[in-house]
Amino acid sequence: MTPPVLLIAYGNPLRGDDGLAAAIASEVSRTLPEETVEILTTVQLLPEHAPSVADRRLVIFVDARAGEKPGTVNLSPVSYPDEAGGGAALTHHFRPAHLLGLASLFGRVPRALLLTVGASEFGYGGPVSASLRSALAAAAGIVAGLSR
Amino acid sequence: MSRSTITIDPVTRIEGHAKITIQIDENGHVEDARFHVTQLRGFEKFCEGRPFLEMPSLTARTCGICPVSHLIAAAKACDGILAVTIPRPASMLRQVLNLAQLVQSHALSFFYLSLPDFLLGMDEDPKVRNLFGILAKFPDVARDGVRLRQFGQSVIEELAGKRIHPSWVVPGGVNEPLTESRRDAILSRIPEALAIVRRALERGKRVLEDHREEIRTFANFPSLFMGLVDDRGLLEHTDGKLRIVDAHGKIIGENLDSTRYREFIAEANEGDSFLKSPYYRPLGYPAGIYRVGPLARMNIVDGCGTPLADQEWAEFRDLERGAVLSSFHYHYARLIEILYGVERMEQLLLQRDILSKHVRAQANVNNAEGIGIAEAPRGTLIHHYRVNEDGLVEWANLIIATGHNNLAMNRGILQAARHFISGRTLTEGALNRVEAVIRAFDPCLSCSTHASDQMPLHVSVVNQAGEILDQKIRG
Amino acid sequence: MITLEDLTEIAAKEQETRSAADHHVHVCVAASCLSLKSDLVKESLEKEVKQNGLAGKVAVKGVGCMGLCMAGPLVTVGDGVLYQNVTPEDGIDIVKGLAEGARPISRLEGDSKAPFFTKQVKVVLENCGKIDPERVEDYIAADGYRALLETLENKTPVDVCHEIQKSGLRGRGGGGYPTGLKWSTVLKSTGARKYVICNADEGDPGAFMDRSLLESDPHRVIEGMAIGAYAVGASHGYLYVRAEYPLAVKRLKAAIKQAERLGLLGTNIHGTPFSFTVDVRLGAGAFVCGEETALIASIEGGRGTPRPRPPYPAEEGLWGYPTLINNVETFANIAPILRNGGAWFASLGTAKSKGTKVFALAGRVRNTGLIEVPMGMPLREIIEDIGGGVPDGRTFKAVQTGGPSGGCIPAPLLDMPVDYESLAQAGSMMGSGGMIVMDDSSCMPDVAKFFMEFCRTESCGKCTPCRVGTVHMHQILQKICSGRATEADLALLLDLCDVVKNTSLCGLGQTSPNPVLSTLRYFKDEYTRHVIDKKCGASVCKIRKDEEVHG
Amino acid sequence: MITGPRIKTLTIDDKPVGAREDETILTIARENGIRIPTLCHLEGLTPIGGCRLCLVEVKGIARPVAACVTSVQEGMEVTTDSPRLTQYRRMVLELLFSERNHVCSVCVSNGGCDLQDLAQEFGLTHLTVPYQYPRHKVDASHPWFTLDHNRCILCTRCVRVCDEIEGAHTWDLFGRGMQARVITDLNQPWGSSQTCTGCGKCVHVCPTGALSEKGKSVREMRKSREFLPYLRLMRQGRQV
Repeated sequence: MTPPVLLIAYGNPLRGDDGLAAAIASEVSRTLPEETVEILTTVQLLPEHAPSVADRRLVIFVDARAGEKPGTVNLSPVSYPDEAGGGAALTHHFRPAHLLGLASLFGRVPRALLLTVGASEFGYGGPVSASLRSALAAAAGIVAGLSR
Repeated sequence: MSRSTITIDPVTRIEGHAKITIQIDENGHVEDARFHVTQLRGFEKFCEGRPFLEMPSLTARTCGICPVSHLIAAAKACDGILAVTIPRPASMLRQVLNLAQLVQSHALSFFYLSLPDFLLGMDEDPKVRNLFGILAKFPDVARDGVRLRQFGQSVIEELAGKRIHPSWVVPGGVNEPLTESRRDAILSRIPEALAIVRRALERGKRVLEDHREEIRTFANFPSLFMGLVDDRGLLEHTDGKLRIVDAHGKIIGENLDSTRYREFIAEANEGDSFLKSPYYRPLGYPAGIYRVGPLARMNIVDGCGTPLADQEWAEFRDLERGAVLSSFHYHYARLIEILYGVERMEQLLLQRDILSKHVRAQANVNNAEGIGIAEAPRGTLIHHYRVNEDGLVEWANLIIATGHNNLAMNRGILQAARHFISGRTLTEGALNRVEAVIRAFDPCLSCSTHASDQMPLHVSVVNQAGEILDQKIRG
Repeated sequence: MITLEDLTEIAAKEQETRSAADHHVHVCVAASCLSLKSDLVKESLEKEVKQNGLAGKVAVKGVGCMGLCMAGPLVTVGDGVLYQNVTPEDGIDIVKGLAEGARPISRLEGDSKAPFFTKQVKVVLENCGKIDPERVEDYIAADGYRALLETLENKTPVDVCHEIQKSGLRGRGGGGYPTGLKWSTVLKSTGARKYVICNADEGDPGAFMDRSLLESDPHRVIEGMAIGAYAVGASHGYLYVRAEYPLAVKRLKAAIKQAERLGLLGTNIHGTPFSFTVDVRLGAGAFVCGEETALIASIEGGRGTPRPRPPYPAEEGLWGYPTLINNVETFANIAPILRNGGAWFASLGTAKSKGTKVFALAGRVRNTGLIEVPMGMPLREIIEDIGGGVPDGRTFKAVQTGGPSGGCIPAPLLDMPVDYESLAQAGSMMGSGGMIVMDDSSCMPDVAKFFMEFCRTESCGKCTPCRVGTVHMHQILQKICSGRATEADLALLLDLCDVVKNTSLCGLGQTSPNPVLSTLRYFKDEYTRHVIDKKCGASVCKIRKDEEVHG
Repeated sequence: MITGPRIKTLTIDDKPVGAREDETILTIARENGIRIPTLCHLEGLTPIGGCRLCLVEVKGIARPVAACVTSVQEGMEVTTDSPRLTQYRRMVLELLFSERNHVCSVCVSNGGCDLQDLAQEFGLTHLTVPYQYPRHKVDASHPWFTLDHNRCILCTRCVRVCDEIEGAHTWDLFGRGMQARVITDLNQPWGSSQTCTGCGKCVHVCPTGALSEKGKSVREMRKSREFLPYLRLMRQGRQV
């Protein structure tokens, strides 16, 4: 049985706060059973993830965001096409909306949410900033709540 | 109008980072065009002093796009140092892995990177001219693309595990035999993959009709072609010997001993690029310009060796009397190779000894030098190591596919620029066509230089005084 | 067999020769003055005496360190006249002056009544500058070896330990462990044999107490060791001296031979069952070999690395046998204690720190050299009175004590007494006696960097925190001093200090963060200036211009 | 009269335990199912207390002590886990990783490495201290084994097993501080060693990929240390 909820945590854990999504995912995996939520952690979103997205009850994308105030947790709906339009580039600029768009090829497009956490340190190495710990816990709580 | 330079920096929708400079004379005619790779590669230096057994894993990290090709070339070079012939099942398993890599890489190149140009038009707005434009207009095609790539990746996973840089391929063979269940899992996915390729081929051939001008001008010139063939002269990506044919399709180098590649390949270093420029030594530089990759492979072989691909190959070779010269046909050749790849994988997986436990030959250092040649999706990949008596690498040289094609790509850009660019105008369509020449070769620059992220395309026309006359920024 | 009477006889004979002369000229021949060619001064004096026909009238003698090393070569005539910065040519004038009725040469004369001399109390250094370190007879004439023989004659080992305990003497190597207690422990420990080791692996930068003592009065240390051996039941001893002290080694070896010749070392000393022999072992220049377990490993022929304690050497030391290990100055205190009694010693110093302490006074102070003061003397007296204060119109900033394991004491604490507890409370330590005075031209992060570099290069490499932690700490200090450090670096430095201090295997690692911690404690503003303003107040650190601007 | 070692009682993590006086805290903790991380320690070799990972807190002693070399005492109250100890152990691991060039992805011992296991246990994905990137050569002169200083953590297990178990004392240490490294014979290439018996014990006690068997590719080197308790047992048997 495919779990009804898919959590896609993306970002590069080798680049500071970009590993925030993965940290949230591992926190969620501790609290929720495998049957409820499937967790996919990846460095970047890829078109090949589209088949896994289709036919879920809910897909939650988790991402660390530069440019947003560090520590702010933001939850927004995702739809395709989004405001930014269809979108041009592939690998590095592939957005959740894109994946949702491609998911339509493989089944029902699920409800999708994007949870972002504002972050500031994206240098090589270095763990997730200590100042983001409470945001991390809050985000994991929100994800867990949505998944139930 | 004074002499000026157009720079396309970086080129989009190729893997990696490069820029194109187009020089325009006083009359607005394209005078010269160059393809620069501007990032330094240091992998050969890393290798020095390390035990040769680490080379497959180490060099596979040259590239996140096609680590498998490096793994195989490196392992073969190490086989040479061990002086072993690896067991037949190991050889077949390496072939399956290499083909899976070929399929997924070609699928990326064709469906994601090139089809938008073909189906939506070279002149279409770049905001729409992408995979999502395809999704909107041709959803079935988009689905095929995603599925085919997924197929290739799933085969790699079944064989070598989930990691991006698998350590399954080792000097002397592979480190674990294939299990029956994994074999069957792969086999079960083959029919769908086959169906996708056949649909793609039909569509691809129809596309050709609409691109007569591109076929005529996209790096369409006589050159040599190089690649591996098996002992019957058939298509081969993992083992075999090098063959070189000329523009007439005549074999001028046959059964070339890979260990003596330096006798027929020389490398020129051009000042403005970190990429080496290899050429066929007997003809000198630049007359010895040759091409590698799917087009070259189709031109050198006497057939593919699988039934469906053989039919397509025959049709392909009918395009021209000698070798097929237009680099636009790289796309066509790529599709035939995907078909071959899926068919050949099935053939190999049905071999009775594919599940054999004898997948590795053990030996000590027996040769001070090892050369491994494999066909990466983009063309011939050469790994060459020299080790000391303890097996520590003293010197390493990697010649990658994009390097072989460097001279040809330069000429192709010049040709296309002359045809599509006239001094005064910087139209999107013209620039895109110049870029599309490069994309036809599907160069992998992260591999040739270890590039980082893509950056927005920056095109500028610069006069001799260095003033920017016109510029376009996109992305 | 040598007896007390023999000693008296030797002393009397020595006295007799001495009184034959009218004038006694002493030339310092310890390393510091020797390096300024005091040997040539002595030759010149001897030549002049001969040429002026004063042989027998004027006695020229090479003696040990007189203390005021900055003014060497030093020469004294009789009790009252001190000559400074003497050259060989000056020998002519000095001898001429003596020939003309003890006329002092005023241009050479120093003030022998200066506080530098009068404020000192000499117990350990009592013979320094007075006796010829190369002649055992001279030592005996100064009551040498009397304590040993009297002890053998009148005291049991338990008595000796009691006497030492009564004196309140604490280890002078740095730790300040009660010496009598240590001796009793070794005495109580059981073993087929026992050893005595004298730790003369003096390694603190700027410290030269042990070296001067060994060069000036080697027999005193040997006598202390022999008494210690008797007290704990050992029959063999090792003097572990750094190979960088060739003169000390030469004089020690000569002294051992002389003592053996007289039967002061060897079997059945003084006709008792007590036997004691001493060997010199050279340290190959590793600071960590000053750590007792590393020192023992080195004597055993192994790699000089420490091992965790317990077991302490008192129980399991050299070759696994109970071993008494004390430093040079500690052993040098033994003979006077036994000669004058523990109570006498305990009357010197403070309640918890008894006796005197030898310091090597160095750095930005007028009178640099070797001094000995009673425990508890205020730091200000040492620096301003004995040391003569900071020269060149500069102001005093801090004094560094305890070497790389110690810390810096700032000006506001100058009135604190110098004893084990006070120094520790101020974040430094007594250490072996290095005392480096700094004025306002010193930059404290730079000072910390200097000591950290020392610890980094001297780490033996056995335990992770010391081996790697000191490297990182040094790099951060380098960053601070070049204006490249951030506040995060400073925080990391503190983390590393904590880890290295609390997790290192031996004292070297455990105390290596001390110079950083103590300078941070008293001179935090200097660190923040380097880190935030990118400025070095003392203009010691070279901070690049562009960084200064962007800072 | 019984003259053997006396029995002491103490508590480890509040659990009362009994021990012979010649036993260490580590031994007793393990006997009672309490895990203390170690790296330089290996049962059967003389403990040295070098790596400092096995630090534990003992009530009444300010500094943590190394469990592998600290004998039990009557009434001792030992704590094996605390935020402070975790922080210290983590930093010790960080220091080890920063010291040499531990690149797991191309290491023969990837997946079978004590250092890597500990990093995983402590969730150590990044270092707060900078890498030192020293330049160390590989000694592959031995016909069967390879020494890669880049992966050595100076635990000296090789030195001890060679000296104490094999009796060859081929290995030793050279240099001090961060310049320290293991050497064979008098700093000669391993392959030219006159004393090495080629037994391979050093390779198998090595916690990382510093010592490995030739012919092993990335992720293929697995260490087997069963011989150590076996040899010890056999020797004890002979002594009885």
